[in-house]
Amino acid sequence: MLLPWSISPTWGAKSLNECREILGATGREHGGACWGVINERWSQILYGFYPEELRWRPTLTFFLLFVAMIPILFNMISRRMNWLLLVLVLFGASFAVENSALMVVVKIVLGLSLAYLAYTVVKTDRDDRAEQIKEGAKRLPNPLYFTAIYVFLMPWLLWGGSIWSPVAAALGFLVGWLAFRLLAPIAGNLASLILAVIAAGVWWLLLIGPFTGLMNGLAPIGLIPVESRLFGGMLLSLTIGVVAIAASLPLGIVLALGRKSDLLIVKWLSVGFIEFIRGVPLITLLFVASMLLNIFMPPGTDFDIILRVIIMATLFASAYMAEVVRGGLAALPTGQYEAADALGLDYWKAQRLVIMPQALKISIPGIVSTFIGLFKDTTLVSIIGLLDPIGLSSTIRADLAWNGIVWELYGFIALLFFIFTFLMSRYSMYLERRLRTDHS
Amino acid sequence: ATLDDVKARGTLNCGVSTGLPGFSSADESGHWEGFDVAVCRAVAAAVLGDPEAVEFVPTTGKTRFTALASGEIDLLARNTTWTLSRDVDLKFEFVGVNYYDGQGFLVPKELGVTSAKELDGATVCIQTGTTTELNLADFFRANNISYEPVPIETNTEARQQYIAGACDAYTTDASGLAASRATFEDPTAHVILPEIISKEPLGPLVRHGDNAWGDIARWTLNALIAAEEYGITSTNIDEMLAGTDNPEINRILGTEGNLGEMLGLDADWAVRAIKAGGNYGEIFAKNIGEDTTIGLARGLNAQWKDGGILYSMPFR
Amino acid sequence: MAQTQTDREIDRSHMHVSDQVAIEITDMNKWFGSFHVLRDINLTVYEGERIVICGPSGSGKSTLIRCINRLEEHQTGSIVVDGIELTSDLKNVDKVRSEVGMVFQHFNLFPHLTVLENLTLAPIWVRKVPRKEAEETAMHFLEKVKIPEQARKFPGQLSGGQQQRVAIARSLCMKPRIMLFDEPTSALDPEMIKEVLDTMIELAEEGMTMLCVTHEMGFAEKVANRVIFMDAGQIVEQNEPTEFFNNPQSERTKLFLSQIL
Amino acid sequence: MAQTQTDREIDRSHMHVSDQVAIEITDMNKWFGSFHVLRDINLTVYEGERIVICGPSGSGKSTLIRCINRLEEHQTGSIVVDGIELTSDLKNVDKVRSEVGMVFQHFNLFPHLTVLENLTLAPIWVRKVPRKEAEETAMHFLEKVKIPEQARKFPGQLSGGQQQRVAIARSLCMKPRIMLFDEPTSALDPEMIKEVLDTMIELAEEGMTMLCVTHEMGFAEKVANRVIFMDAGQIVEQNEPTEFFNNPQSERTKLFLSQIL
Amino acid sequence: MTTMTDPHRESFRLSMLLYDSRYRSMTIQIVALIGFLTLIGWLFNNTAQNLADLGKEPSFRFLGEAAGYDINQMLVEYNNQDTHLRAAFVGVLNTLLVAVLGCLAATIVGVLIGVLRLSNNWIVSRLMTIYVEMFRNVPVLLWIVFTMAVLIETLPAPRDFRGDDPSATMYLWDTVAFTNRGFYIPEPLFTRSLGDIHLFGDAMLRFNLSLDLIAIASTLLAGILISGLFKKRADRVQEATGLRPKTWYWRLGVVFLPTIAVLMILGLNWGHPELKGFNFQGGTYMRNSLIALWLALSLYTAAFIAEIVRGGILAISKGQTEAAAALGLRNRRIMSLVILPQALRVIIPPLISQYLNLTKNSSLAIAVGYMDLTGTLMGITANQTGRELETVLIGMLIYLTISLAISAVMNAYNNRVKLRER
Ligand SMILES: Nc1ncnc2c1ncn2[C@@H]1O[C@H](COP(=O)(O)OP(=O)(O)OP(=O)(O)O)[C@@H](O)[C@H]1O
Ligand SMILES: Nc1ncnc2c1ncn2[C@@H]1O[C@H](COP(=O)(O)OP(=O)(O)OP(=O)(O)O)[C@@H](O)[C@H]1O
Ligand SMILES: [Mg+2]
Ligand SMILES: [Mg+2]
Repeated sequence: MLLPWSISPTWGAKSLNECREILGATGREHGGACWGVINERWSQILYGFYPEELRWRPTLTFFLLFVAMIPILFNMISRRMNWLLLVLVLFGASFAVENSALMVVVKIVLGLSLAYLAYTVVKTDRDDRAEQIKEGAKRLPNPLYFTAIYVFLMPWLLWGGSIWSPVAAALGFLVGWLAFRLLAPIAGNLASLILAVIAAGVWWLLLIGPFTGLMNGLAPIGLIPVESRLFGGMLLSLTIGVVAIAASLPLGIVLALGRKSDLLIVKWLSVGFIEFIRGVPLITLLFVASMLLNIFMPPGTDFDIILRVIIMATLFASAYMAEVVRGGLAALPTGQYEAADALGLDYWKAQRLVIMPQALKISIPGIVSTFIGLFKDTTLVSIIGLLDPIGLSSTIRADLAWNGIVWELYGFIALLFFIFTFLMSRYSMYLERRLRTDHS
Repeated sequence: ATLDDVKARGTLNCGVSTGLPGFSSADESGHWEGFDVAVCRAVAAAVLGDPEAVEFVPTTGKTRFTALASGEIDLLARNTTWTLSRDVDLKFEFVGVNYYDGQGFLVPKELGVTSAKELDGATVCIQTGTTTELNLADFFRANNISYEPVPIETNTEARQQYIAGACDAYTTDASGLAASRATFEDPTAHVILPEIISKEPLGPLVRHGDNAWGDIARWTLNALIAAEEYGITSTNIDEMLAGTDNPEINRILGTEGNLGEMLGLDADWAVRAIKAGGNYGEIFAKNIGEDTTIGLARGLNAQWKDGGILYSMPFR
Repeated sequence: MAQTQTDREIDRSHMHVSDQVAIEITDMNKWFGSFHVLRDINLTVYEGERIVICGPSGSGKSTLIRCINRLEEHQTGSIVVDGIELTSDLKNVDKVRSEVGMVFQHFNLFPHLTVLENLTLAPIWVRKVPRKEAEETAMHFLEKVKIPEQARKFPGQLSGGQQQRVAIARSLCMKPRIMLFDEPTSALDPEMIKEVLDTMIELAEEGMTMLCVTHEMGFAEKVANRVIFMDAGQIVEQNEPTEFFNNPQSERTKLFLSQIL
Repeated sequence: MAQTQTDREIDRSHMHVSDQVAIEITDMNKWFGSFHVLRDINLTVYEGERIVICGPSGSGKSTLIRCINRLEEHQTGSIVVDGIELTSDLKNVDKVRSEVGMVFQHFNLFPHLTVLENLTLAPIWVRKVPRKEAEETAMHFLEKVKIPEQARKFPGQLSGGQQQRVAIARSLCMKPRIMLFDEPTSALDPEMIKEVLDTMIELAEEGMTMLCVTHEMGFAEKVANRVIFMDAGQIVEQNEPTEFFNNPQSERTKLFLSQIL
Repeated sequence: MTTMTDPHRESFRLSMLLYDSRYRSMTIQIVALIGFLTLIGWLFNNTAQNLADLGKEPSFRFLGEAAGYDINQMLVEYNNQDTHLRAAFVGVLNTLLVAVLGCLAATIVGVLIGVLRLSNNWIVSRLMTIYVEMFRNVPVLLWIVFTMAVLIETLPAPRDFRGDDPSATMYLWDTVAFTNRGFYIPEPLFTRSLGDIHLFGDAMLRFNLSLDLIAIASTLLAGILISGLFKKRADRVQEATGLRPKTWYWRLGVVFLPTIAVLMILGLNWGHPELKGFNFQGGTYMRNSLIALWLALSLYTAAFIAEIVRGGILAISKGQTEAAAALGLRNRRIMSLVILPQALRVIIPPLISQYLNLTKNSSLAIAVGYMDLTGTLMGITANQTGRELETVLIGMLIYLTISLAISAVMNAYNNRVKLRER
């Protein structure tokens, strides 16, 4: 029943009526899908209203996302392979941009480094690795650097605007780190940590404006800005999902540590937050995003709705993330804490160098599941009027040409989600299996 | 002030329906069209000089008021009924009426129903978050008959249920009914019942408290209506700019007087607004008029001179 | 136990105890909740001394040496390590911990780091040694425990004995003046016990101050200056090894020795 | 391994093998998929015999004894236990299983039941013994394995050695005529091995027919009538223990013995 | 415990706030508390100021005003002149209804599928895998709108039942009608009904309780208790003699016979749905929104429950089965005495968190127009009165209460059955 329905020669139709005519002409008045709508609107379901000529940007963003995730997700890939992939993606992307003199140079540079990396990959695979290690052969930088850069690159690529805003935001961390480095010997760790946070805060709140202004004056580099309302479809779901998960990770870690802490107030604040968020449906949080968040902010602030949704989704995800990380922490034997203590590492160093790397690794399957859940839940934003794939499906049906189309759209959207989440869940299962064997 | 914000931003944030055929819908490249959309474009043209300088924010019945109240949008042009409580209690300012509507019922012909009073026991589809559900409750209570409400979020879903026979009747503003009926496979198999159970003056609205901005929106709408009254169309407007012997036209077009300046705009604000999509009549005809698939008659929305109640305040 | 003894003879001349005090524990008491684990502990350890602590399970041996680098907090009395008193002042705790190395029963290596990284972690982050220098030190100690070739492997890829030797090397990399061992061989298969004990004997030969909880009496006889017997949270008896084994004073000690020998 | 030997001397007079056949395995073969685990096994066990099976890992020892109470199905040949042939007839399987007790490497106690409930479960549900009687039997066997005081605890609250002794008692409660042991001590800490072996030696003294997969050669020497050496799915050699250890015939046996002794 | 005695009695220094473990935790906590209070204060301040600017002082008076809208499905009586609060109560009951129905169905389907997935039959286990993957990997909202669309588009409308040659017919001797508005099934009526009692007079929570229902329920309950006594007796006999008497027919009898008798006494007959006017009248009417929501939520959740059940059974190691088999226990007994008691411990906690999820997901009712709490209080009420802050706040608190109640049950159960270890 489903199969004959879906095999239907309506790919080229421009409206539902045209579909009906085509089907009528082949003698199938009833039954028969109208695929014209997918043909015409598939890119909209993927990108929403993102300007067509700029769609290479989100595409590149998500390719790069994959590259940025590699060092975290697949630790069997060598550094060289990872950098090779990155350059490959960039090289491919450089063809999507129209040729200018600058682009030609970029292409040549990328091409050359591609060739060099490919050569070294082949070479290292052939030569004895142990030999190289003994000789102290230079390793490429840790690909996690790119992951860190990506955190700032992604919003810039998606939303565009001056390059100096993400750079300035990143510099805030640098300022904080420098402050910490300089102050730690003088003021001690905890005090300098607080001061570093303050320094970074000062930078972000006060100095970032003048800095970007200045740099924009000096070197106005930037991409065409794209308003977030133009985000839609899968792009919207992915953006909300990825940004919220990434942002919720640090928050979740803090909450998890808070929940495990023996400081009663800190513990109860964390528990209260986590249980509150987990106790209410996401849709109520989205109502808060759409109806209340601006009321909570100082008069005059106006986050756009997508940013508000991302904020609430982040809070939502962080509660779940906290539980995942807590599970990871619980799985670590106490001996690890004791060994770190005995070596003289303080609390934060022990967390950063010993505990978290292990706990997070154990938590990756849980994080992936949280992401899958969140990604699926992003469809709820259609209820507050955002045009995610489901929201778009009703917008498309509001078009006179397609008024009345149901199954084709739902089917297509379901398929898209299925592909994404199925692959991710398979990956997380694979990880779980590997973690199990790793441990025994 | 909103005007400064809009100018600084360079775009007008305009709330529209997520999708209502003829009133607002987006095509595959994300270009918005429709009767409500045209109001946004006219205001954008008047204020910013570019009818394309609009960010359309799709809103649902639920989210529209918060979007406006929170400043996320500058203007809400989404079939919204002007009522006292919305004006006073929700703190909004309706700048006029761009469509005089009333709530009606759509039923399949084969039911043989000729009056809404015969709908005792019927299942009625209704969009939530609107005045319609209150009207509906009032109507059935007043006539002491029962009904089964089926609340639905969007027009497209309501349509789906109605067509499949999951509701006996669909109630919403008559314009919406006509618009929906127009897209049915067989529009003639459905009738709109004669009872119009409410007055639904639909119009654009802005927040309370920024009267200058409200004035701009109000007078842009008036300019569109007046333009039709005085025969200014997007095609002949350039000739008329050369000067006419009707001082009111000249004042509208800014060739006489300083109305634009009073509004805080330049002299040919109205010219741009009219050029954006034509005068009221042109907009109506192009989006929902009888020649479109929606096929609405002017009815109440004809100019007062033609027997309707459309009446622009004088430009003076 | 025969297989755990080595054939080399320890240089007993080093065993002469210096009169510099390394650890001084005075009237120390500790409770877990209402359970009195350690009672009135008085113990002075001189620099270069090698002390073996034994006693039945649950007698508080682990707790005692964990108090010395403040993995546990004592409640009354005082512990002075290398002139620094262990109080709630965190700075003192940090100082003491970087003077005192500790080796656990279950090695507690960091499984996500290579052997080399395990060894350099603390020197780099606590002692602020440049990485290169830290790695050199690490390789030096790895050679000392005879597994330099395992530097790039992960702990999970090593045998238990190798892991324990890495754990010892990791402590040594911090150049501690005192080493604490908490049953370093009890989680090991018999064949591996020997290699770990050999490593420890070598350390002893170099004159490191050592406190070792162990039931390897062969080791005690060979290297200890003093054997301490604990029971029910108290130090019941302490003596020079040959005396201790051949001529135990208290009944409890006799009973205990009869069980384990 | 020295510490696993007991000082008691086994009454060797019992060791005289009766001529009643307890288990008769003839030309038995077994495959896992295409992997031939057991090849042409022929084995006769007489009542009261105590047989130790040893051999390298993966040689099929576990599989062999699991075939005897049909936790695994054999494919060709026959296995007759106590006169009952193991076929796909479920009734026979049930009969055999209630005659044959089995003790596993990992104890496999039921963690949700108390020790006493673990012991009485099968008598009550399989043998239809009244609870009171079942509990009396259970306490009797718990006393035999020297932990009557643990009856009301849950398995998770016991040490490994205690758990294994409970597992032995659980099998005994079914009053089996044959006991199978699959490496009963290999998951235990050295101190606990002794207590479990003691229990097994006691059983042996009472003349129970036993098949035991183990690498405790001290145990084999002390109690076995016969030691069977398996390799690659075949019985390579079997002999009386002293002969087997001092004078192995095949090369493979020699190699194996040189590794483990 | 003894008190702390510090031999040196240092005088208090400011740096001790940070570097003395006794004070440090206090310092951190106080800083955290101050930070938290500042944040809360800041939010409150902003909110107050914004609301003042909008001229909307927070007030809960709207709850007492007439709602003005109708709700199609109400478990307690309600009309559009009742208050918003009453409307919210109707919504809460609808939420609970779909949650309870959903949990029941999801458990049954989920357990079935989870067990079948472990089946040795390749085709069956594969089919179940497909089911699980299909439902897990597509957003629940999509399933809800999809199910609704299926119901609306594939089932006949009531009007198709009309006429001399209707294109649709009722089933089961004209007692059941499946239409795209919902399902009409017979409804139990009692000729000698005992009537209702009215609880809570005129208060917001007032509702009617049917005495018939109470009578039937208490008979059934009594029957179950007596049947429990039979089981106890069987246990005792088994303990004494070792043999277990067969009692299942007794047990069935005491449960059902008295109940049937009570039904007869009350004069049970069935009210059949009949097509009258626009709709079927009589009988029990389950709206398509309820069915769609119920189906979609329970099928979706069932996929997760299936995985939990499967995991729970697999988690009980093969060793347990083998040990039990080696003791001579039969398969059925192994399952009931060894595997299930252990598997349940593993299954129940995640199962209950799935119940939590289902309950929270029921708030998506809004997508199919089912009038639950989100649809009434946070939907129409919020929209008609413009009281977003108040309605969302109340709504969240209600959901939070439900969730916390479920978690409390979970924790209580968990603590009761936790395996004892040392
Ligand atoms: N964190 C703790 N909380 C409560 N009681 C503890 C804690 N740690 C240890 N104990 C108890 O303190 C007593 C002494 O423990 P400790 O580990 O010092 O003994 P031990 O002599 O090292 O024994 P073993 O030889 O078994 O390692 C034991 O009874 C133990 O149960
Ligand atoms: N269920 C099974 N399916 C497939 N192969 C199996 C299965 N069980 C065991 N094997 C294989 O059969 C061979 C014999 O296994 P068995 O467990 O009998 O060896 P063993 O002699 O007991 O070894 P060990 O001393 O390690 O316990 C091994 O190679 C094992 O991998
Ligand atoms: Mg200890
Ligand atoms: Mg085996």
